[in-house]
Amino acid sequence: MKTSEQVLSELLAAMPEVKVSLLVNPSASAQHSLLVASEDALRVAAYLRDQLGYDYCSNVTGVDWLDKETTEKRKTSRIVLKQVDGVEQSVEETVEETVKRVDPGYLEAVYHLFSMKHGPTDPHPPLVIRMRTGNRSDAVELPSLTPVWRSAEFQEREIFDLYGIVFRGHRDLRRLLMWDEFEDHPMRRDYVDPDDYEYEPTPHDDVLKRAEQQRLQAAQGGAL
Amino acid sequence: MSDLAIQSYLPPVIEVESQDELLEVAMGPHHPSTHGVFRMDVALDGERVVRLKPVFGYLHRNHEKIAEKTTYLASMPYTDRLDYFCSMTNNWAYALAVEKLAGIEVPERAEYLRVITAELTRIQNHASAIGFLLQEMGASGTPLMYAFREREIILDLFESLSGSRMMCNYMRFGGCRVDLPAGWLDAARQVVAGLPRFIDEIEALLTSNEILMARSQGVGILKPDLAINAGVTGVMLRATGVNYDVRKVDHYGIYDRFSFRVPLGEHGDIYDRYMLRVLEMRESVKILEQAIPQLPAGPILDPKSKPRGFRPKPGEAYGRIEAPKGELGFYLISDGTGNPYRYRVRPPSLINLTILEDMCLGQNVADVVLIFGSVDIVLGEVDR
Amino acid sequence: MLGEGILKGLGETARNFVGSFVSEDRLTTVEYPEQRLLPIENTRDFPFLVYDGADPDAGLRCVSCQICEKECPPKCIYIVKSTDKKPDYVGKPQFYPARFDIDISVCMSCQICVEVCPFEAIKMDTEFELSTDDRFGGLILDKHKLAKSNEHFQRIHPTEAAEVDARLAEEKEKVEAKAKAAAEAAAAKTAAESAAAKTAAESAARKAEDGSSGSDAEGVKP
Amino acid sequence: MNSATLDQFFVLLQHHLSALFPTVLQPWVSMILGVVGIVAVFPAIFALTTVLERKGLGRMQNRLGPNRVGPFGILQPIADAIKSLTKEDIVPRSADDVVHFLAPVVLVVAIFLGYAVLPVGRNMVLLNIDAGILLFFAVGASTELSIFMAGWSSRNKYSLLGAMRAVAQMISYEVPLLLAAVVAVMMAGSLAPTAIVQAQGGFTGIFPHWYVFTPWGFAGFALFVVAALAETNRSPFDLPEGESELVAGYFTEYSGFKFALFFLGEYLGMMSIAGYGITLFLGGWGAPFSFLTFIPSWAWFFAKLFLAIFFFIWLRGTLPRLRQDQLMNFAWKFMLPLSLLNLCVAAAWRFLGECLGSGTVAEVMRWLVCAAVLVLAYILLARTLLRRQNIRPRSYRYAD
Repeated sequence: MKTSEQVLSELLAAMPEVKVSLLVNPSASAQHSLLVASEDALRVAAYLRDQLGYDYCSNVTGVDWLDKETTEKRKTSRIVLKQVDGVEQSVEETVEETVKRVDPGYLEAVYHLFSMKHGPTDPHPPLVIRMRTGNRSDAVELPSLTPVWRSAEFQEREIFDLYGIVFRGHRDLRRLLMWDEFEDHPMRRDYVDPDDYEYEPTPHDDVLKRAEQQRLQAAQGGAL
Repeated sequence: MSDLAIQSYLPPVIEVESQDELLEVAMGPHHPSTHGVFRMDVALDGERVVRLKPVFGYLHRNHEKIAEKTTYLASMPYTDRLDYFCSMTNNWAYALAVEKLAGIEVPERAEYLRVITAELTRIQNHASAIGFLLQEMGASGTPLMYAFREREIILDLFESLSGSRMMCNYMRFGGCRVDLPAGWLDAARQVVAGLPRFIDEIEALLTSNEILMARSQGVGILKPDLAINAGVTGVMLRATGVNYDVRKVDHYGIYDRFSFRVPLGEHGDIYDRYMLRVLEMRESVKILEQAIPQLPAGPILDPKSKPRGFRPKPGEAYGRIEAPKGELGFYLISDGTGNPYRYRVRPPSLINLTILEDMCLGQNVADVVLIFGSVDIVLGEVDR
Repeated sequence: MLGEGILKGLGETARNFVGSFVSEDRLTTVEYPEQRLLPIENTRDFPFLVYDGADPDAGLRCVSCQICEKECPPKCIYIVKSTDKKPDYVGKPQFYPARFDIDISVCMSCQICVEVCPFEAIKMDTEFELSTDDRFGGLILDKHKLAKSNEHFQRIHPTEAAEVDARLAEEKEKVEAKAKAAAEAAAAKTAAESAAAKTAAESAARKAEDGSSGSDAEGVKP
Repeated sequence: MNSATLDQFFVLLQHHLSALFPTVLQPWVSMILGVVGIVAVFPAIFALTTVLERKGLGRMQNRLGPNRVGPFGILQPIADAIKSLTKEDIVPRSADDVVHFLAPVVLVVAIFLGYAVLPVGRNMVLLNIDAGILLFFAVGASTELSIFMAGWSSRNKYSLLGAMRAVAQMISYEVPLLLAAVVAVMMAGSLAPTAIVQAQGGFTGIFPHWYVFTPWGFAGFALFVVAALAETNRSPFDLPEGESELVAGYFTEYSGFKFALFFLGEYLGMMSIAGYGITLFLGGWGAPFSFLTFIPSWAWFFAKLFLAIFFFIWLRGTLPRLRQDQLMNFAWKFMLPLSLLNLCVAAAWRFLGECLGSGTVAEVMRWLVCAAVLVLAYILLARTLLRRQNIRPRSYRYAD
């Protein structure tokens, strides 16, 4: 079976216009992955399944990469007008300034593919493909690969549930593990646990009473 | 890319005369045969199933989040609790993924111990799966009790090895936690010698039973192309005739050294799944008979691995094994700290349920229970 | 195919029916409170703290290093370190836990605390009849409920206890030998240089002590 | 006390006790004593059966079974009774409470009525009427009503499904049950249970003339047993209460004493139908060997009853359950043709007996011919049905 690099070159040879790049995995496992642009993903996936024999999508999962804030010191040179010896001159001057750069975070969907067609005769490492959303708040749509691999059906629902990636074209995108009324996405890195896990607005008397009290408190706090 | 024609595999649509006359039944979460807390929202036309939606999450505890908040080692006991029937194989899959991530070698003796415990696990899992399937079929627990009698003996072995019957927490990154206690190998040899008799007993009780055949042959048929596309693994997949056993595909551990065969079904129905479990038990006994006498002396843990302060280099790895229920994979991303950045379990139980709807539609309500039982799931793994 | 399968199955159940009367080892279950299964040596359920000697307070091996508290996966251990020190089994002053609680309603018996403990201070018990009528308080075991003697440990896990005892004895011997050598050297020095080298002897003794504490932390658990 | 007095012990007891009353009241008292006897004895056997069933199943499954209450757990039924009597009686809010209450009562009453004509020993039958068998089947059929009452009134989907299954199943199996019983009636030439038992009374050598030892009798008995299992909702035909599918079927919404009544009704039904099976095919109260006739007749009846119950338990411990459509197919496509054929064979048996005359050769000939017809029909029918459903043993291939 082919390595990720070979798959990449074959893909690009067949479909030169798609945006696919190789992400190198530095760990000992050396399972490199292909980063696929979301608009091309469905085509790439169908090609992988039908032409390259990756008929089995084993694992589908999400990863949350937070906004990365990097501070770096930069030296910039600029020309300033200065009074030098009474005459105004433009002088070059180096200024050191700290620049804060925020790399926007994104959500990632990772698919691990194997080939059953080539089966036990041809051992191979997983082919990993990844898709990234634009950011973590409003541009969280990705195309669903469930039409290509049915095994992604529940796993994409799970990602939607736990990470909040919206899979376009999924036939039944509902929460899988959390209940339907749940609001947050608990697997996100910045998810804040509730104080009291037992506290849920359920139709039990004392809990309802507590919920009412909290609501009143909140209202009073708001008024103050 | 709307012009793209992709062949998708979708569940069939069952035509009904009138949507109003359907009987909507919520099977579960408290139902005798949902193996825990699991719900199927079923719409019945008479006793024929026309719609089925599985509902998960009653046992959800966000295992993955817990694992991302603790160290690599501290997740090991939690893996026991995924598929609580097969803690040994869960341990192995997790250890394998970490070993891939950090490039740790496993000593030979530890590999043998892993194979022995994993195959014992497979036998007791398959035996209980058959027992539960027959329980669903209404056999008042007799096959289940026979299976549990045998399982009890195997669990005794696990207890004297690891200290616990079900929550073994036995494997470590780069080996196993403790070496065999005195006399364990003889006890294991005795247990393995008794296993063929037990399998014969189960077969005498069930295999040629006409009622079992009538109930299971031709029921819950799964086609191989759908099975592959839906990522079904394990016995479910091989019952359709697809030859795919991760032990043979990935050659993980030291499975190369043993001669064993992979039984394959043909029809992909419940009877094939039942028979494949029986045959796989026989193959596992074969592996055990080879592995126990060959067990070499030596260390059981890679000397470089340490219990505390384990920090693999940044990167990611996906490791998988053939667990009794299917392909169990762990996907880990390390950011160089002591906790995994991303920890993901690929649960075979959940993914094998993807096609539950496809298999059940158009069948009888009594068959739904059977089909569900033949998938062999554990809710601890489905919901995580 | 015409009913033989059913007859075969009936034969199998009949065989087991008769067999359960004939051979007792067929029966999986025992009548529990009256009959008990033989204990399996490696069995573990909840942790306990080992103490040497007769006094649980004085002989507690735990030095309150809080490693187990950090490593415990479900975080069921709660330790408060003491402010003063007391001598441990080699006579070296160590901290001790002012408070050591384990909530066994949370504990999942994973044994990781035992694995990470460098002082052989926490071990797994085999006591399983722990039901109480107090859901919240009754299952939090404090230091006194947790402390069990080394003899108890030797009784429930003989093999492991023997290994641990041998290792500790070796450790103690090493420490004592070192201390003795240091003392002798110091004595020789004092004899030779009498009052003049008083300060030097003190520093040598301090050095010996430092060396021993270093070996203690590293050497107990390979 | 000689064996004849022992045999008639209960009859004489009833006679003497009723003689204490004025003559006008005597038939009434004697009747009431009989009723009290039945109402006391059979529920007692039911209590014993529950514990024996649990212990027997336990032994088949290599367990001990109940062993806490009393020596060897024999007092378990008393504990169960106290439990079910003290449990809360829950009626679903939307249930039809009158029908919900009536259903178990109707069931138990109907089942008890069946015992009126069951001969449990020589001269030991409450109502010796000529159409006894007819009465039993008529009363037995009315239990379906109570089951449907229970399923309908509970307003539970599982109950309703269970009740629908139960009614379909019981109506279907009524037919082969009756047809299987008819052969015995035909041979004995009477519908009275006592007459049928007496017709099986003689001995050849040491062996009795039970109908089960003839080809048509054996086939009729086998068919009767299968149909009886289905009538009483016992494994492998326990679909109406199929636990793994329908939770508890038609009595899902019953608790406490009403549930216990259902339980009682079910076991009493099982025992009464076993009693009729014994009466029709196993020689009723007759001894199995001529040299054992000194043992009282009622002892033989109850011994046979316990054997029958044990057989029911044994089946329950071994067999999985059928599916609804298979159950129906089995009744209409297999049981019905075979029982019809069995009727013909029984008629032929009688006819051949008259044609061939008596004599060992003729007897053996008659036996062989009848047996051959039945076995052939059984094999052909079973083969065809299984082949049509594509059910066969399989072999498996391996990949290396």
